Amino acid sequence: MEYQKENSIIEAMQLEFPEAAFTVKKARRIEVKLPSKRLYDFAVRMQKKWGFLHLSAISCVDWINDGEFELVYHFWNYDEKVLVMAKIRIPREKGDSHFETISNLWQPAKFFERDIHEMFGIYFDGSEDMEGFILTDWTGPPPMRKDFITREYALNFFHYREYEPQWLKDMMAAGEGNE
Amino acid sequence: MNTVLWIVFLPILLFVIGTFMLGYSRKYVARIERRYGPPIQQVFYDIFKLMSKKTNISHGWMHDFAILMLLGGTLLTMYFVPVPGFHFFAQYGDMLVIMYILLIPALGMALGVGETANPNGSIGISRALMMLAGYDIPFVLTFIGFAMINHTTSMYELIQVQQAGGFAGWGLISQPLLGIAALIALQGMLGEKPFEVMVAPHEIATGPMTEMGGKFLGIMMIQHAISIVVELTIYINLFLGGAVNWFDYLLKLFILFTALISVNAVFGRFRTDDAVRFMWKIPLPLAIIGILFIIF
Amino acid sequence: MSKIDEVRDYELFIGPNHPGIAGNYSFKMKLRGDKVLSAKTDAGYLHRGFEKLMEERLFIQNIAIVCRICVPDPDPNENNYARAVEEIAGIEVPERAHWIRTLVLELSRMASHLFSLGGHAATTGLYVLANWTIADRDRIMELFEELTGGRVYHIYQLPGGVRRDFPDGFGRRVLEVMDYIESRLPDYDDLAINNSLFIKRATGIGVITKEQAISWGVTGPNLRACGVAADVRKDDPYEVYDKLDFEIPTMTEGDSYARMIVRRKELVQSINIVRQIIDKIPSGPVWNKIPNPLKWKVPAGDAYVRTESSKGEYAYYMVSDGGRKPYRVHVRGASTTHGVHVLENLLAGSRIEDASQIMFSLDACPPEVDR
Amino acid sequence: MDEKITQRSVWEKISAKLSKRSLWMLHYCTGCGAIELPPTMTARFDMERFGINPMVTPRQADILLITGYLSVKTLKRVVLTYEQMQAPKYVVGFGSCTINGGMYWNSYSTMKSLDRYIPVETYIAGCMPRPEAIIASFNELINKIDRGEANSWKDYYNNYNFYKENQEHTFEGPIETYNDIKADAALFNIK
Repeated sequence: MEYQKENSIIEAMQLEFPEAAFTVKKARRIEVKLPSKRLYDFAVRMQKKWGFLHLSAISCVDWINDGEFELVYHFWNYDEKVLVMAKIRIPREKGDSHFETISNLWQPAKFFERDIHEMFGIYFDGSEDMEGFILTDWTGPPPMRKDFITREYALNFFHYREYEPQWLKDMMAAGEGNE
Repeated sequence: MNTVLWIVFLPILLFVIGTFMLGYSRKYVARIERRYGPPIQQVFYDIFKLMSKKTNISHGWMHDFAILMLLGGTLLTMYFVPVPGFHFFAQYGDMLVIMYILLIPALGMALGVGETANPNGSIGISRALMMLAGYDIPFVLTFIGFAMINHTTSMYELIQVQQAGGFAGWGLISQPLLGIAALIALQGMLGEKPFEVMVAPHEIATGPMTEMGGKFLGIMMIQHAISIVVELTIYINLFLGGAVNWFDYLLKLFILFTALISVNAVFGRFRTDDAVRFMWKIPLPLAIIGILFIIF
Repeated sequence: MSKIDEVRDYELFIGPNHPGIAGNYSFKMKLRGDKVLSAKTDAGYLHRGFEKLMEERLFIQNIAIVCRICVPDPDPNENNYARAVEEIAGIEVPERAHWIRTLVLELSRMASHLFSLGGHAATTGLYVLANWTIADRDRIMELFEELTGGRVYHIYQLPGGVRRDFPDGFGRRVLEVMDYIESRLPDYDDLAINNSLFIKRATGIGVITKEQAISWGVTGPNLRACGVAADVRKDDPYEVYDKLDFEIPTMTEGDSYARMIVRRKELVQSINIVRQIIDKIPSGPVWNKIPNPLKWKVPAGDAYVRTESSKGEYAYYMVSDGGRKPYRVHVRGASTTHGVHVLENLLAGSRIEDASQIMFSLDACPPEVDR
Repeated sequence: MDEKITQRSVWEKISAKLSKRSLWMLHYCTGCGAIELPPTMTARFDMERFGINPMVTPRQADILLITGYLSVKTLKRVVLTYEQMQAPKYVVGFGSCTINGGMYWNSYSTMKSLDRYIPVETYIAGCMPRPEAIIASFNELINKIDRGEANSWKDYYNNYNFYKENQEHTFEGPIETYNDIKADAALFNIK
């Protein structure tokens, strides 16, 4: 049977998280959609019970049209060799959105949460370190949010060297090179 | 009259020898690293460039003064170390004086670097002083042993004694333990690897030189060029039978320096504590055993 | 803490302008004498906003910029990007292209390992090894130049395959370079690995235990130096690694010296892999044509792809909303753990002389942290 | 320009001839171009044969090689570093990113035109330029020093207001630099 290993892992998880939606995306990749409240419990079980010792990454996606942020937690199991992507959605606020931290379980989460805080403006409550890191000299809005357009910002803010050779003018006149 | 000429031209002569030796060492190391390397007169260009800098930011009068103290201490030492044909001052000051004034440059550097208030510099200078404690004690001990055999502390007389004994009279041959101990201490005194941690670029951004630019660094490089010749000369005078003439002298300088930079090229550097431990574990017992042999 | 201790404590900035730092990065250290009490990393000097730039460019345009994320080892980026797009869009890749990609990845790993061996030795003052390995690395750079046209950045792996096939006689030249590098390895051993002074400097420095390594999220050669035989190439095979025969070298000490030995052994394994590839590579096309890239819409979906780069686990999370540009690409650089909290943990309690050695032995690559 | 060159005294000509043989480059990896520096420094290309050596601290350095893009955060450090260097000092902009933003032209984080912030002596185009290009540009710099044309550093002292205005615009506020450029210019008589 295809995906036997993955399905047996899903079965064990489904027992404790009946509300979660599991799918096998391909070999060694399991996707699970969770209500955001259950994530911390899920993470605890992942680490303590199911042996997913490695937190590979936490990704954040800004679904601006839905008014939501999606947080994707990638867990890896060294023994079973399976990756579980746990997806949750939290509401997208104008200021900082808030969510609970898992950095007390996994050290690597510290970096990812700090990074998401800077780039998206999601504050992880309970994390010991939410200071600025990469963007300490940045004063604008969180840049990875979809409503921040870097091209507009850069064109307005920075000085560019003036360079308009004849070939470029000809090209622009012919209507090329706009995209 | 002859003496006056020596006094005027000796610093210049030793400076030229020193710059070419440093240039030679850079070329030599470059060849080990499979590089072409800079021209041999490169150090001279460097010093000239530094001295012709347009701006020289100073960190107060102590900074300026300490740099002169650094150079002055080295020049003073230089006059007391006999070289072939010139031992005018050597008869007034013996080895004890030399050991004493050899410390002046290090103290001058400490004062000047302290004034720049750069933490890297302070760390570097504290390491340099620690290393000083490491290599100075074995070096002084070897000298004491030598003075005990020959019943003199004058470097000039020591040279005479060695030369009278021919090749077998050389300090390195007659007292091999002391000679080896002093050789290792000399490596530390020159600040070559593996005892280079006080000026390590990776660890502390060249330490004492961090805040030195322009003329300050230029004077430090002049001082370094003279001091390596002086330090090597001390070793030659004590253990390699001094030198009869300038050809003999330059040949011994060249061979001794090549031996030391060969070690320099293929080793990394000790940490400060390891370096001092090494100095006190190997050269120091060697020197003590050597002295015990002399006493009993 | 007594009053005297308070006076003796001081702060020292190391970097961003410091040769003991790999790249443009800095720490703020709190020191007492030579001992580091605590260290705080400061990143962002290399931040270019890649993830944002990718959202504003076409799928095909991004191939040119992804390789810039990790400078010493750019190919895992290209590979990850290409594989993520292929997974979302369901593009098939010809068999030969898989083999060529594996070859490129292994060559890139070797180049990066040679670089980091030299860099690591240089932090203890052994500049000769740095000169040798970096010059030998140039032989690999020349192979890249011949194959892809670029020395450092290759822009070679496209969704659907690779850009061009081997030039004539390329396989033979690859083997020659492999023989050359293999012949140089004993010299490296004599100079650094068996050098008593280097051993003295490197053993017992920056020790990570097995448990710490797993809970700190250490990956790659650094994890294998702690005794965990985990490697994405074996555990989560991609390209043709499941068809190749190679070992995962491990050490158990977990210190700076063990990490160097692991890299040294991996060089041998990579030479072995490259030889197998040249031996077994099938013939055929190298690229399945994709639709007109300027109008190409990748269907909605997401993918998480992982690569074993020379620094550790390298992963991309890509989301497409069905448009012409990626909706979101998250880059998980291998050094996001090594360069930040692993480094902070190891530096606390170490001595200042060893700070740069610890950073180089972890092979932390700041552009991966900053992106 | 020609007038200025003929005005040089004999001493200045000799000085240029000798100092061009010794140029120390600050060891500061500001961007990805730093990856091509180790090959340039080490055995294969060996720039030490031209007397060019990497140096660790800005006080000792003559050349500030900007290796690639500068994020605004780095730019602040580069300005500080540049002001700490002792004149004469030469800036070499390496890679397209220093010329007009290059690949990162629309990035919110990197500056686009280096010579707005510090005076640049030569540029090396390309992404990324090869070690040969670096050596070629150093040779160009050496020739310029020999001819007495490498005087862009004086511009920083003379047109300080222009540079400071641009710096403050990009840093969105005054920058504390620890160096009083105008007082230095008066003290060391730089015209």
